[in-house]
Amino acid sequence: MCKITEELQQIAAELLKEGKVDLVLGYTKGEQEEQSVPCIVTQPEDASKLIFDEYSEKALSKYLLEESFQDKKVAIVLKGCDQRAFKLMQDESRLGREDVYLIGVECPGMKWGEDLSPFCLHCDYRTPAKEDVDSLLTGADIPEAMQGEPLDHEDSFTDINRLEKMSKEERFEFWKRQLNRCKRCYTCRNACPVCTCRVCVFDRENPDYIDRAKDQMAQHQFYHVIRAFHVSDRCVSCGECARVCPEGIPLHLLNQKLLRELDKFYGEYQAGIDEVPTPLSHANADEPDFFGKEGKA
Amino acid sequence: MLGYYPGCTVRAQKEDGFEQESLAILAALGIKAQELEEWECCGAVYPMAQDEYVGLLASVRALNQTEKEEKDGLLTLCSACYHVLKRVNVRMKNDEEAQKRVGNYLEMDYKGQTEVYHLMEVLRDMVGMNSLKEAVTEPLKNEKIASYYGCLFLRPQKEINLVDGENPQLMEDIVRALGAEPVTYPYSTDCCGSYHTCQEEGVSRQMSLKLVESARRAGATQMITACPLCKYNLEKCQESMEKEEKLPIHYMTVPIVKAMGGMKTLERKGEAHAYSAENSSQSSA
Amino acid sequence: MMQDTFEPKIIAFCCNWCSYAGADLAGTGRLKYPENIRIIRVPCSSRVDSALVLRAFQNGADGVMIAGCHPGDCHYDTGNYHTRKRMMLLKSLMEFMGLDEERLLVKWISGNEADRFKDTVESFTSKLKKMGASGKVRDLRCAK
Amino acid sequence: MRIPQKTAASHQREELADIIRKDVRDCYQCMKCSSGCPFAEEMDYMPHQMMWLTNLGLYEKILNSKSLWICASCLACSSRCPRDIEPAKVMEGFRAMILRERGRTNVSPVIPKGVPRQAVIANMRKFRR
Amino acid sequence: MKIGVFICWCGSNIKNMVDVERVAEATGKMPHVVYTQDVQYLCSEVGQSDIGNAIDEHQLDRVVIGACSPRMHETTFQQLMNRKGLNPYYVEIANIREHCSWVHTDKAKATVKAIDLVKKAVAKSYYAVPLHAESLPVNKRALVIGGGIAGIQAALDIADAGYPVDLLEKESSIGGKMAQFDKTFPTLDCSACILTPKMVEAATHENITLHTYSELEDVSGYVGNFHVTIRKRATSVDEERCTGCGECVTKCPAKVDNEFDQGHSKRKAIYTLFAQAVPNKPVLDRKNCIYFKTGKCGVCKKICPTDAINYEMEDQLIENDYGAIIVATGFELNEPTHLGEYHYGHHPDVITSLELERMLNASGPTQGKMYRPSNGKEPKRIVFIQCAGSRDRHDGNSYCSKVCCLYTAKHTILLNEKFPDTESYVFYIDVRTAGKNYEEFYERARQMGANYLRGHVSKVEPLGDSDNRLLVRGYDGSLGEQTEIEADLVVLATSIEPQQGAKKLAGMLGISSDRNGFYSEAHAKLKPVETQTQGVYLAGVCQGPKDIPEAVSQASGTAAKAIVLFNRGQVKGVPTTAMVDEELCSGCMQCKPVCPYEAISQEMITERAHGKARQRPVASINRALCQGCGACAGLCRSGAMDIGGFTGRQLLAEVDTL
Repeated sequence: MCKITEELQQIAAELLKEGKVDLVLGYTKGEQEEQSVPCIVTQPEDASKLIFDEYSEKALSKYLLEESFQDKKVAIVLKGCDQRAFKLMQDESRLGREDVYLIGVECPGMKWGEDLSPFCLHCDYRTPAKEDVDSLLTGADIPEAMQGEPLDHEDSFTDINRLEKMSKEERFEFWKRQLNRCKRCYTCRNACPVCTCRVCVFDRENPDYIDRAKDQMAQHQFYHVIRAFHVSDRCVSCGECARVCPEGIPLHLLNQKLLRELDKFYGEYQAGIDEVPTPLSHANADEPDFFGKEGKA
Repeated sequence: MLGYYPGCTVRAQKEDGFEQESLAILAALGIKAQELEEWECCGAVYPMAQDEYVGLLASVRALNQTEKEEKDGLLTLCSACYHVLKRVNVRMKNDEEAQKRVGNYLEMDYKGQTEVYHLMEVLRDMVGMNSLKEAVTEPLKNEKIASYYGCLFLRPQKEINLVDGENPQLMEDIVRALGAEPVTYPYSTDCCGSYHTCQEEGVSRQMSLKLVESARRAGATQMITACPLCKYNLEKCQESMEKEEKLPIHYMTVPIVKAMGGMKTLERKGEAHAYSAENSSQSSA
Repeated sequence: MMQDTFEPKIIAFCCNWCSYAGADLAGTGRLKYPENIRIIRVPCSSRVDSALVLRAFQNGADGVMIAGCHPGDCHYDTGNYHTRKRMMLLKSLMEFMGLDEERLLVKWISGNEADRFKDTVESFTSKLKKMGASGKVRDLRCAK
Repeated sequence: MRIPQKTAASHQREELADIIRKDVRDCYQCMKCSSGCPFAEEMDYMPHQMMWLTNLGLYEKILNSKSLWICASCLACSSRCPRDIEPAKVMEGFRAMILRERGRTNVSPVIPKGVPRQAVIANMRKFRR
Repeated sequence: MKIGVFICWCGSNIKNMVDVERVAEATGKMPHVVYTQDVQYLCSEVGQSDIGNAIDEHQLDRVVIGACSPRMHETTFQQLMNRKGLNPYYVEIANIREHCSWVHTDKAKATVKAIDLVKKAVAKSYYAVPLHAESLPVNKRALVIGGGIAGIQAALDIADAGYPVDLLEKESSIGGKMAQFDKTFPTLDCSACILTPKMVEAATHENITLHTYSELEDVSGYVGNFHVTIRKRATSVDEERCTGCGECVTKCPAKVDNEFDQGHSKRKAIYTLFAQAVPNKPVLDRKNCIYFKTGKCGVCKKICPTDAINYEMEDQLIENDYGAIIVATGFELNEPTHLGEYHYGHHPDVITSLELERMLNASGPTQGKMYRPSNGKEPKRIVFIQCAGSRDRHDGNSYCSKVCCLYTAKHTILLNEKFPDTESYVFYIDVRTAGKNYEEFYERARQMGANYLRGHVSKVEPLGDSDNRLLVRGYDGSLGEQTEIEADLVVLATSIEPQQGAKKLAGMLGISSDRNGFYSEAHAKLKPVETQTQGVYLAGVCQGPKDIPEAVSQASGTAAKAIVLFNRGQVKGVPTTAMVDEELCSGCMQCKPVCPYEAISQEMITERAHGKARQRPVASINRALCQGCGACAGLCRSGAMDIGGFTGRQLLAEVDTL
């Protein structure tokens, strides 16, 4: 058992025993060896179920918005990206800091199939800042690829570069192949820790932006463009959206592409680390004008 | 240890003593400078055309060489070398296009890291006016000295950044430190006629004469400069005068050497400095 | 053959204070431009969101134009700064997805630039004529 | 003077702009350049007139002027120009145009003995490419 | 829902290019459309009554008009709706004239387009919501920031209209820059003679409260309802007790440079700004006071007959509510030390125009005598340099300071009158005399002997002679020659600049500055005294260089704006503001920084869910501030934010019809 898991179980047991929290939200081993799943522990003796490993990918912070977590004192296990999401929810008044006990964990990098997730290779915020959490557990076994400087965006999301080099028609065909598999099951939206609207715009009947019954390319395009937009500057780069897609659509490339553009033209911004407002919530005269005389319009 | 860039003018006019005196003054004041292992002519003119890069190459080589030799900066005496080296350096610091073009051509990555110094700058910033004053053994009590900088040291002020280009006081401060009286005179920041001395001799003679007359009217007993060409022009315009009518024109080092007790004294002091430096470096090793 | 008869459909969102007024002035000055454009009045170009633009394409628009005040002239001070930021992103995303981003035109047209309005409509129309009909984002639900 | 039918061609104006990267149109003729030019007495066109000829596109007059070669780039004008046009740079631009086109100027450099080397080199570089 | 569609011919303007009957017919088939009609002139009496009758007859509740641009007649039709008891936002206009009949040449295509446009308007009207403008009461009290001539004028005008005004001044006396001047152009009135009565009037006016030695600390609120905190700095002199006898000033042993005289005289540490200061009570400058520096002295306290000196006095914070704020903070003069070629700061005989102004002033440091600061002798030859730091992109301000040409002409006239044997030379770039009687004034200056030389001076340098005179090196464009003058005194026409604290104040008031730091008016031509922030107005040089009459008329303009606001008694917002669907809003407040009017704030609402009452945040719109741009709605992810008259649903309906 690794050091973090050991300490985690200890803390969870103590918190529950002392009645400091009603429940602990963390991970436990799934049915398969290479799978960890969210788990809620309410009794000190169950604390031994909790683990943290390189398969603990699910962003837990979003559960806090659910009705069953309201009016309860919750302890939650957060790795870097998840803590960013928590911070953003806090900044966006979606939840308060008071009733939540944050157990920050050092993230060893999550698996992405056989390999390490490109998000993790690019991440320079694996571990939440000490002052942002109530307990911080470190000592993860860091794989070699995760040691040293994180990769540049260009080097971690190489698919974006590849796509950019294609012709327009090739790109269109690529996305057509990808998006046509979309069933609009909304798993990506549901998993995303920054998709935190009270009522999602796609669940509204009027205006009917999307017809759930229609399985059609334009509908997919609409959904994915707007989703990417809503996430863009607020993305905490956890990689959940692409990981949960049952069809394996690389839809994270869309918001990562937007992030790259935002960084390029308006300076780097990391949601959940840098202060709000996020880049799309402000604009000023000094920013580049693409649509003036010389613009690409 | 500073790198030292003699430049062709100063080297060619060795018999003037400017170089020898300058290095002796610095050595006596504890400043060490060593000639670069390799250097070539700076080009003498800063290329003003914004789309030309060839003119930058020679200077960049010297600046880069200074860094390679791990010197603390590059010392130069000649006005033209100082002007060109300093401006090329500023350009290399700020112009990305120049960095790219010159870098590709010379196969080096130079971005203006080296600092360029002139003798007067070293006296002000490394020695200090108080130390200079302390080193004066024979104050020049009866001298009224007019300082003439020459355009190359003054403009463009933003790039050269040596003195206030319209109201310079550095050489005046040195004159004060030597116990002499600085003279203020009109036209002191005007041009002496520069290289027109080759082409339109009359033009430069007339302009230099205006300067000399102005200084004389203001009561100067001598004029000093750090520019070989200015010195040449200021002297040349008085060629036809009787000896007693002439206003003596000196390199700025001449009164300094005199006030510090002459070359012999300076050389002795310099050796003492070198000896103590060697000793201290041995003891620390 | 097709190109000669093809009439593109253009939906234009025009800011009430500049471009809409510019279009009015083009009318007052009896300038002539192709009939393909349909103008929707918005208080400010920043009122337009990506969903509206996409919906227009879904709905069969061959071109969408968003016209606002010149940067620095916004009636509301900063609206067009938001527009250019948001629309730059939308255009790069469209480009990235292989959609015809050039079918989305963002243009600054002031209230006295009737000529600029006319020129813009003319050149955009002829460009779209050359490009042909847009099929990539069309929503069959909306087919009439 | 009658303004000729053809003033400087746009490619010539562009060439100048490329070399100097300054907009001479900004000149409002305050004459500060001419008031402080130490060479003014020797010039056929004053520096501010050179700027004006530039604006009017009368490049021929400039290229044939004496002033172009009298200017020694002392930068007194450039350092004081309230419009940041840097007249010395504009003059240098015209000299560069001549040198680039012909590789040399009509002036043959004189090199007397005993002149400091910096003057010799500067003089050569002004008249020869 | 019953919709009536009316298509206007506009005489032949529409009818010639659009088949209006076909348009009416086509739109008549749309759902909810119960009545259609084409009319020759809808905007005419007849047209209006046609619509009115149709509304009555068919019980229409929405009206769609196909006519000229809504920018033309929208209000006409909205008023008609009002008269008919319908909400004005139930009328929708399709622009089939400017956007259709006038710009097209093919009648068939134009008719198709017109049908589209009217259908679009009908679709939009399906989703129309009734809108009302919010109105809020106005606090009928004005704050004027800055007690110079502009501020005094604005305060007097508002006070005369019967409304209370607070006049804020950071110095110890009102009067501003004008109090430092000797005479005023073009009439040569004595500046003090015309200013002092106004100062006294302001101080004694029953509706004006003076806050001198005070600065703005904080502003919140909005038009009609500003809440302001003023910091009144400690004067160390009890205003109530002090009689202004001046004993303390006479006996104070600490002498410092007098800023009011530009350093050409000394004042005491306890002092009044100038002889006619209002209020005429001294203040103690603690930085220079010996008691405050060493703890010893206390002469003023000992000598004061009314025991008014209070060393323990502290800054006071005064809070007040105002309906309107007038900004009249004036300007500063650039100190031209950065223009090295003019030797200012290196030679005492190079002075600024304001220094000369003080010298010429009979109550100034020399009692109106001219002297050379270097040796006290009377100058015989004076050189004026214009645009010293103005119109200078290289090392100054790129704009024209506007008043220098005239005050320099004034200086030469005064010099020639008072000291006939002095010579004046003026080096200029252009002489600008746009203003009533200004050209004549310039003429007079020349006639009286001033020598104007067209050319900018390149250098002023000491001659090095025994008299310590100066060599001015210029150019005379008329002679085409370099022209040098040996001068006794050189006067620089320095540049007018915004106050140092202008940016900070702008931040507090939510107004913007232009690239030069002057405050920006709301519209360069039509709203020259208003700002982007409603209820905040601009008077005087803080908005840009101007002369006294301009500053005074602008001040009266701001007063009129404030009086209009107070008379109306309430502020009416625009009806088409943003609105929040609280059901959808999660209170994320991403919209807040987008709003240019700071109209969005967070509010807690209570809602019952799962049997419990819970508080949750939502965005809330201040409808008095919101101008309805919709930048917030364009950003809102959930669609909770919308704009009245341009709701997401309405725009979507328009898109969908096309």
